[in-house]
Amino acid sequence: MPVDMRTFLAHVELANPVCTAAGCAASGRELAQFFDLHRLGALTTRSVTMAPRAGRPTPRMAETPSGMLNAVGLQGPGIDVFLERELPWLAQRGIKTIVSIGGGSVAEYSELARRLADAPGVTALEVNLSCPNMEDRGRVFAREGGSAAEVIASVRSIMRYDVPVVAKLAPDVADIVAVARACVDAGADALTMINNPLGMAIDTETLRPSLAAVTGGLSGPAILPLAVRCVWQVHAALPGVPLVGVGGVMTGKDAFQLILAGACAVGVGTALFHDPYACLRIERELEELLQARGFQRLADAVGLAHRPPGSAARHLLVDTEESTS
Amino acid sequence: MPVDMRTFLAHVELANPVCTAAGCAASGRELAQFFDLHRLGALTTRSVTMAPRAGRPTPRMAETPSGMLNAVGLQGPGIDVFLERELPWLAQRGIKTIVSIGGGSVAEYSELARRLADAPGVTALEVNLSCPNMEDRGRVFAREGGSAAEVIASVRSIMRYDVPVVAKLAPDVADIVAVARACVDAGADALTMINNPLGMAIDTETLRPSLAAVTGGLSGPAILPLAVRCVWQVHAALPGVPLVGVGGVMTGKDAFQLILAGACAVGVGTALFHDPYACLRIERELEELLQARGFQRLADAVGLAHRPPGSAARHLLVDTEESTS
Amino acid sequence: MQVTGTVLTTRRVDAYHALTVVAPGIAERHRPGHFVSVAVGGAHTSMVTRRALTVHDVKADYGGTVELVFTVRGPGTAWLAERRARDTLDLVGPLGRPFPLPRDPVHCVLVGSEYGSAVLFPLADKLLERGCRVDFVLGAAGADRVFGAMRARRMAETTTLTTEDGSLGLRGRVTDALPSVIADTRADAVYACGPMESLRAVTAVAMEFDIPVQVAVEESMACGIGVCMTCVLPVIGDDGATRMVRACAEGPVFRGERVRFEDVGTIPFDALGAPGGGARHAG
Amino acid sequence: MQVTGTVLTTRRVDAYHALTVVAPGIAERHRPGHFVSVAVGGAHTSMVTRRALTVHDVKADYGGTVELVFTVRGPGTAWLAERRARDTLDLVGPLGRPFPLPRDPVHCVLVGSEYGSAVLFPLADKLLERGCRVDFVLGAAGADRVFGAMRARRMAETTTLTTEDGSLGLRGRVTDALPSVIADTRADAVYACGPMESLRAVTAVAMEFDIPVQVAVEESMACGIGVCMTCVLPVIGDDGATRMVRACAEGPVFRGERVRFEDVGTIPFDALGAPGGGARHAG
Ligand SMILES: Cc1cc2nc3c(=O)[nH]c(=O)nc-3n(C[C@H](O)[C@H](O)[C@H](O)COP(=O)(O)OP(=O)(O)OC[C@H]3O[C@@H](n4cnc5c(N)ncnc54)[C@H](O)[C@@H]3O)c2cc1C
Ligand SMILES: Cc1cc2nc3c(=O)[nH]c(=O)nc-3n(C[C@H](O)[C@H](O)[C@H](O)COP(=O)(O)OP(=O)(O)OC[C@H]3O[C@@H](n4cnc5c(N)ncnc54)[C@H](O)[C@@H]3O)c2cc1C
Ligand SMILES: Cc1cc2nc3c(=O)[nH]c(=O)nc-3n(C[C@H](O)[C@H](O)[C@H](O)COP(=O)(O)O)c2cc1C
Ligand SMILES: Cc1cc2nc3c(=O)[nH]c(=O)nc-3n(C[C@H](O)[C@H](O)[C@H](O)COP(=O)(O)O)c2cc1C
Ligand code: FES
Ligand code: FES
Repeated sequence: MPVDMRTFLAHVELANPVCTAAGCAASGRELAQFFDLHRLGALTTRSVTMAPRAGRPTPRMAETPSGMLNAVGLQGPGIDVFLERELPWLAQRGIKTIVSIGGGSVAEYSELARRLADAPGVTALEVNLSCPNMEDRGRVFAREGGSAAEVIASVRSIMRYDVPVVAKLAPDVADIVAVARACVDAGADALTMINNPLGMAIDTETLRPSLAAVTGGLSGPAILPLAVRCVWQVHAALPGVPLVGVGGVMTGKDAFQLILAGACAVGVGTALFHDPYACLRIERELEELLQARGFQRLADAVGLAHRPPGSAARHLLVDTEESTS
Repeated sequence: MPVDMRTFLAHVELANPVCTAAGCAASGRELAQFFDLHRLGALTTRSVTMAPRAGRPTPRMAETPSGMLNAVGLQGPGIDVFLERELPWLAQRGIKTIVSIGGGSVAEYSELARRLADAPGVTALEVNLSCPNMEDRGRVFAREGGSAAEVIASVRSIMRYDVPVVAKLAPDVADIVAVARACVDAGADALTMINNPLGMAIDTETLRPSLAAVTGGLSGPAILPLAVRCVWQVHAALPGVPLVGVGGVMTGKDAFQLILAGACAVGVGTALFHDPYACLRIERELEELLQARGFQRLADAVGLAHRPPGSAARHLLVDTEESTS
Repeated sequence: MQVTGTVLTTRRVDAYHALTVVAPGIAERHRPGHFVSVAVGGAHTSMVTRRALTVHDVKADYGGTVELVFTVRGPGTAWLAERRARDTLDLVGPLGRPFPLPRDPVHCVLVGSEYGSAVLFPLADKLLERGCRVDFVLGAAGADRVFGAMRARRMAETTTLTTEDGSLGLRGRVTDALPSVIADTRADAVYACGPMESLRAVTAVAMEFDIPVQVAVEESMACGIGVCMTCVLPVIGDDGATRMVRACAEGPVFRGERVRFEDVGTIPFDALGAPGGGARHAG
Repeated sequence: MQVTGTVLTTRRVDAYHALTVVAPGIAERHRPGHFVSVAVGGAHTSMVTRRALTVHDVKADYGGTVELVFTVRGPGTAWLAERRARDTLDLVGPLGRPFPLPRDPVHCVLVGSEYGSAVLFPLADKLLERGCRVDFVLGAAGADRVFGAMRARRMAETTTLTTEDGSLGLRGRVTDALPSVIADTRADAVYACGPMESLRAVTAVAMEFDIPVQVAVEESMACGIGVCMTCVLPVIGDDGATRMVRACAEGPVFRGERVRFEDVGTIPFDALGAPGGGARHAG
């Protein structure tokens, strides 16, 4: 029997939990050459900024053990072109689209929200809080509950009530739960975890940093244990908040770990660089894993690893009840 | 020509920069079966605690992509047995020994320092700040500059002036430089970075956390980019402070990255689990890399990647001067 | 010691894979009960920990070979199963504390479950050399997982086989057969290897007969050389105190009655250094 | 598309390695200038990014094969060099924008440096099919790194070889020989592949002769399919504005005079969306 893979991101239903991660699927058209984007849980856009951005100089990439560093610097066409060309292309095709936004001040995030508030085709708004706050010496919003909350409160007040606002958090903090709580208190309907922790590599031939930008974001399987831990901690503290688990998901098993930790959806980033079909494969593998373990619904697996050891798994109890009735 | 591999940890000279990382060489005797411990830059002990500790239940280990999680829980015999049996064994053999200490309160760290203050054979004292502060709801000292500084100030005031006090920091903070600065201001003579970031894995068969302790410390190559970044940032901010780079060092090239980022010594942990001879191999590989690039002294490579791009490398200028004289 | 060995032969033995590896230094120093740790995944692998495997057989060919017998569990053993003759394998060993051997030519029952049987054959060789009588009890879930039945029959006075599904020998577990074997052979000692649950039951039987039992335990290991402290289990020392000891360094062989099997996977409250209680007894 | 291809043959060609891989879907859709990306390291590798390689040769055998020619640079290409016949390779392709072909039977000079020559041979085939005249200029640091000299001689009207150490052909670089080849052959167009510095110089020569030049650039790539934005370089668009465009999606083939070679590795201040200046021109 097929598993019911539907999931809810706040009140928005997704056909399945496997989404692309922000900034890892360009405009959508690139992946559409490989498969039908309707098969995604949702496509998350790159983080759209007010002005067009040329991004950082190259080299922007360095491979690290089971991971990679990137310093793209939010290259993108800016909100005008996004609204003119990128979003309509997705909207016309009815592709579930989580629009990610990035800004350098509360005002910029708010302006982006305003521009997107009436745009058709915004399934949810993801607020990338891993951007430097230009009004606080470039300190990243996600590093500090207060400024993160300010952004979320403003964006939430501007966006239409029926579009969930999702705060995207980074693991480079002393207490991820505190930042998560601040965002939820400020009105975030859901949370995405994790953005890239900051890393660095040095080229031992040139004796210089491998990236032109010196430091960059670490992604890929190396960070999966950090993502699982963040999702676990936040789900334990805020069990009612929908979580999108992101970070190092390469297989259905990786996605399953995040779901058992408490994520109701997962984002796939670096895996797309290796395998353009990664989302479809991961979704299939996840369904097979659920099926093999007797799950009838994905929803029954969300956060299941939190149940006290030894307690019977709900999904199996349901099975028994049905077979004895 | 062989490279001069000597290095200084504050005023203490080490014959070479490659040390074992805290908690990864047990009592020293285990590795001594494989090679002569005098060939280490220094041996770092496990973090010694006041009372003996049985540690955490098993499973204590889970493999992750290019890394592993551990939750050993500072199992060890306690300071009495350490002073009676473990330290003398090392001291009698004249093995350079960095003693690591761990505590649950400022008082406990201070008491450990007092017990070690007059013990022979303490080359340096490393303060493992990744322990839960029992007086602050279990918040880890390293996560907060204030409590880290309190520990360091107290330990520094107790230890003999000629034994360097080294603060060991963890990357799970919003601003590693702030914590580093707080420790240095409180009297730390050097800093070790990084301890394990907190991670987690879930067993997709049992649907439960893989570790009995639920979360655990991530180590191994996966975290090398985090270590390089922390060393880089702290060296940039506090160029005069000696840094011990730790995290994911498996090869001489990895060690070289940390040295170019600003470390004057490196610690090897997880690599020892894979290769008992790892420290010797890494030292040899590092020397070969330095030699191939024309370095005469390890010291000339420390922090070299910080020089402005295009500026001539000091170590090569020296070469030229000598050959033209 | 660390050895880069060359795979000499590979074969399937029912549900198991067997690799013979040329590893002179290890073969020479090997005693029954020792294990080796194997690096898996090759260059640039994402698998950072070694895999512990006991040595099934040691031969003098090519300067010394060891045979490893294993079941595919996860990615590391799957990689091992793909090795072919002439591939190289990075081994560290011999590791651990081997089986203590009796001075006198006593009667010994060797009890193996699943691939745990493998480690008993070099032991049986040594026991026979010393004039001991050897009897085997080998068991597994099904016939294809009972390891070494033929070889056991050739070496031992008697060999009793058990399978849980009844597909070979007696239906049941090794411990269902063990009491009568001990009684029939008037055994003086038991040696056992297999899953923890099986070792627990074997130990209980031996204790009932009041004869010594040596068990080789299996705990998840990251280093195998005693430095990572991940492989611990609660064992009672000569002084009566329970300590969390390392399966790789103090073990893998322990006296069965010293292992607190019911408490494996916990820190017993009375263990030395246990949170709360144990710490006070210490120092 | 993604194909799990089987390695048919492996060979060494001087300093290079060549792999022929059965990959029907890719072979069929391949146009000169396309590249493929190869997964390296096998199962459970720590290498997460693919390696981009141009296709040297396409044959119809076995439903379609592609030949890859490469030099060992780091761990990924080292792994590729160890592949043997019958191993499988995971390829994605064909990728990128191929060389535009002239409508008319014009005279073309094909300039290749190091392994950059490889991509020019399928191009030469197509040009010859269309009745173009083809002349080659191939160069490298030394004789063993000049790729495809023999094949070039068989296909082209003339083949000029250059090496920096003078070990083969003229001493110097391809651009030292290029002007006279263009003049002698009355070339109408230039196609080039090789390191950025070589492409810059080739473009300068072609511009001097006022003939069009198509260059296939090489930038460090993480995805090869246009989604990661790591492979960008500054290119001038039809509207005269400079944009940071993706070598994998908008390239790897560009009109030479449109590439701002001096600014590769930087964000030119006048690029669309550049910090400070460029952003204002946008929207
Ligand atoms: C002393 C000793 C001797 C052993 N002898 C044999 C033998 O002869 N034949 C055989 O088939 N198996 C033996 N095992 C078990 C064998 O080590 C594991 O099956 C193997 O490590 C699993 O690796 P994997 O990659 O397949 O699984 P994974 O689950 O991917 O392994 C992940 C990590 O956990 C560790 N691990 C997982 N399960 C075990 C386990 N049961 N014991 C130890 N470490 C584990 C691995 O070493 C690795 O670090 C022995 C174990 C020990 C401790
Ligand atoms: C379109 C294109 C076609 C190419 N065709 C060929 C070819 O036919 N033959 C050949 O020998 N080489 C070719 N290259 C270069 C080849 O991709 C690199 O040499 C190779 O990726 C290096 O991998 P590595 O593991 O050996 O080195 P590493 O330095 O370990 O690679 C690390 C990472 O950097 C990337 N990388 C490093 N150098 C380059 C580079 N020069 N170009 C692109 N990515 C790089 C790798 O993809 C990988 O992600 C081509 C590159 C591009 C962009
Ligand atoms: C090349 C690249 C670009 C990214 N761009 C963005 C972005 O624009 N906005 C954002 O919120 N996250 C961005 N991310 C972070 C990813 O969305 C994701 O959180 C992270 O990479 C971890 O997931 P992964 O390991 O699956 O890649 C980017 C990551 C990469 C690798
Ligand atoms: C099993 C294990 C035990 C450790 N014990 C300690 C410890 O007692 N004190 C400490 O400061 N760090 C301890 N660490 C952290 C290491 O010293 C080191 O900082 C970390 O593992 C990163 O280095 P690596 O990747 O080389 O292992 C331990 C790490 C591991 C894996
Ligand atoms: S496996 Fe590391 S101490 Fe036993
Ligand atoms: S390599 Fe990813 S966009 Fe070009």
